[in-house]
Amino acid sequence: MGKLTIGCFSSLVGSLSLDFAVKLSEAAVKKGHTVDLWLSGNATMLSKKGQKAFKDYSHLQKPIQELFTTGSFQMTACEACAEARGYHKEDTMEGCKRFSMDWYLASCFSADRVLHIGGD
Amino acid sequence: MGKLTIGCFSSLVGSLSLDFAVKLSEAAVKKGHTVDLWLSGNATMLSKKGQKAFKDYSHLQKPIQELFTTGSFQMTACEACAEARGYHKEDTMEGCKRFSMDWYLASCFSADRVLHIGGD
Amino acid sequence: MATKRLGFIIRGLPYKTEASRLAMTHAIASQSVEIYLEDGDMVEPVVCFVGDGVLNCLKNQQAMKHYGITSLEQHIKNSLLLDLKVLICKEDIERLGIKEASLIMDAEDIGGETKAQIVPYSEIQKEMESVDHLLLS
Amino acid sequence: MATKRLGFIIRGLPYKTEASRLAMTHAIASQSVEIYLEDGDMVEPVVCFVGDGVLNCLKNQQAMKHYGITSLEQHIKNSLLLDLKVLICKEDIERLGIKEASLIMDAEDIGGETKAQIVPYSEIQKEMESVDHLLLS
Amino acid sequence: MKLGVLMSDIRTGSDVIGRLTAEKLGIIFVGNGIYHATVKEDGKASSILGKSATFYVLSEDLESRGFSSSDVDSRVKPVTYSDLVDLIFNDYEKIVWL
Amino acid sequence: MKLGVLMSDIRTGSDVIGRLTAEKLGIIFVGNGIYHATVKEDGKASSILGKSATFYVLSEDLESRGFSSSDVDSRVKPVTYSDLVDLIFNDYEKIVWL
Repeated sequence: MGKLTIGCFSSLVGSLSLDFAVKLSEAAVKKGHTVDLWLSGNATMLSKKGQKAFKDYSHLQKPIQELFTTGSFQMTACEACAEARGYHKEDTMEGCKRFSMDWYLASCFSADRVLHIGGD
Repeated sequence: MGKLTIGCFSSLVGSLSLDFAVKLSEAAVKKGHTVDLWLSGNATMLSKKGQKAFKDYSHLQKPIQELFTTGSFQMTACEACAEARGYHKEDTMEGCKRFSMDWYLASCFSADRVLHIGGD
Repeated sequence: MATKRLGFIIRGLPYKTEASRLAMTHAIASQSVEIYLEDGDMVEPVVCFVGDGVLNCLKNQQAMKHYGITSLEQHIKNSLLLDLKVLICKEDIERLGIKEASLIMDAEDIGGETKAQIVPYSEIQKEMESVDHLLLS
Repeated sequence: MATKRLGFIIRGLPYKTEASRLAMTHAIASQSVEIYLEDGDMVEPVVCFVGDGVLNCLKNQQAMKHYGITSLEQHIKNSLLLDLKVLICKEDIERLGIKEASLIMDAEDIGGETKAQIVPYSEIQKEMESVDHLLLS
Repeated sequence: MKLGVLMSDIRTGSDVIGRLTAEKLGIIFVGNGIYHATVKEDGKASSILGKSATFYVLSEDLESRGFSSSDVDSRVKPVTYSDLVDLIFNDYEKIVWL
Repeated sequence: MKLGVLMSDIRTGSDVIGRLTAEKLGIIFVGNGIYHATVKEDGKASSILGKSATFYVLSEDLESRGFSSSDVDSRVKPVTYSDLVDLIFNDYEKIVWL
């Protein structure tokens, strides 16, 4: 079993890249792998708590909460990227960590595979 | 003097489309026009209060607050788009309104010019 | 008493950005715009799909099943149900090798009577000239 | 004790998405990564500009003056100051008609000693093969 | 119609511009559109500049990306945000963003 | 190297793919990349399919956009998210997103 680090920089809703990252994480965890999901840039939107479910918008809070319960998944948001968007510590979804960008590099250090989704 | 309605759907930070919309609004108001700025989709990020200024990220809160004081500028965020992203009424920047999408169409109705920035 | 016509011109693909989705939801929102307008004033949207945007009009989009989000198919049907004018560019569906049978042409299954129309680009250009404002995305 | 090499391959333009900016800030963050690693372990980034990405490397970017944000120019200089390896694809600057004099080749003005290198694509391909992980954006 | 097109990208949108016709057409390069006015790929200027239109480029976006007026194709006129407001209200009736 | 490329767009990225070489190359169409596997523009299949590589397409993204396996070019194999995890861990060492 291996470790997959996914870095996602894409905005929530619409681009579906974050949906892709979450679904890939689910599939990997299901097969016994561990996953680190790093949210940077506009992807920090996913770390905001209190997202309301509508049928016209992706709603990823639920699958992420389920992933947290497996113990094989961690999600961390870039602290500066979050603050720049007005997401403070108290705005953060339960279970989601916040660190500076070096956290992502450290996660890559020990990863077997890295998937960097860099665009918007 | 005319009325310009700008609809912006692009995400905050990075794409610079919101920066463009704000700078165009400033220039239009300076010349005596009035401007309605409609924020939909990821552009509702701009309506979040408490955005922290860093040199690596656009910081539009200040110019917008100044635009509000002119009385010739209003900014409204799409309520559903905001809620889907976890931005509730109490998260909204002072002076920014929230309505459903029909508000934008009504603003277009009475506008002399419409600029719809539709992408991300 | 005035009617302002808004041309929603959709050139983007259905699921990479929200652009086409939001164009559709805004066009549909014309149904409730009266609350902001004087009596008798109206907003009339027309929706045109051009370029890669015609790929929004394919049938059998299973976005709800896989990603839990309303498909563009559903939005196009909803707008036909509300009798919005929906135009699809003929040259673009031919260029992309799409057959009419693969396109959402009506909303009969939900009780709609209005049909989408496949028209040459020149017709869409005429629409663009006749509307009051252009909203391209 | 191990060193993992990360290849940041930048193919996007400087200011439409944050992609190239974030690639640079993450590469620079390698300077503080030790706090998360065992003694002697290291992360060594290499930054390669390819395709339209070479346009990140133009001098005189006045993004701070006009938009109040750090330019990519400043980030490239900062990474040279930290002695990161920075490669710029020769074929792409030739294709886009960019002269070496227009490119950020050093960070001497802020005390940097390392220089950027203009190299054929084949060199960048070799870098891509030798790094442990590829981070393309 | 009198149509102003704000062109914000270099790699997409040319297909749309190619087909657009208008009695009076203005193309204003903004954001990453400014490369159409400044970069000669394989020695050739952007094909958009061959269109029958009046061309402008937003100075602020030009300079943010490391170019100056002297790098701009002679068919394109640099304008400021202030000029752009006048173009929108005085010269064109409809405006689109590409 | 053994390189897996996740291709997520139809209008950009072909320049990067065109130059990539690898002992073992896999191209997996995801998101809007699935049009490479399904649409014949002007009667021609995507030029990417002419590359010496193994091709996959993500079924979920195919079906979300209104296509099914029967619409897919014969050179491309539909895979699920679960298959994709195995490809990433077993078949390729480096993965990039385009």
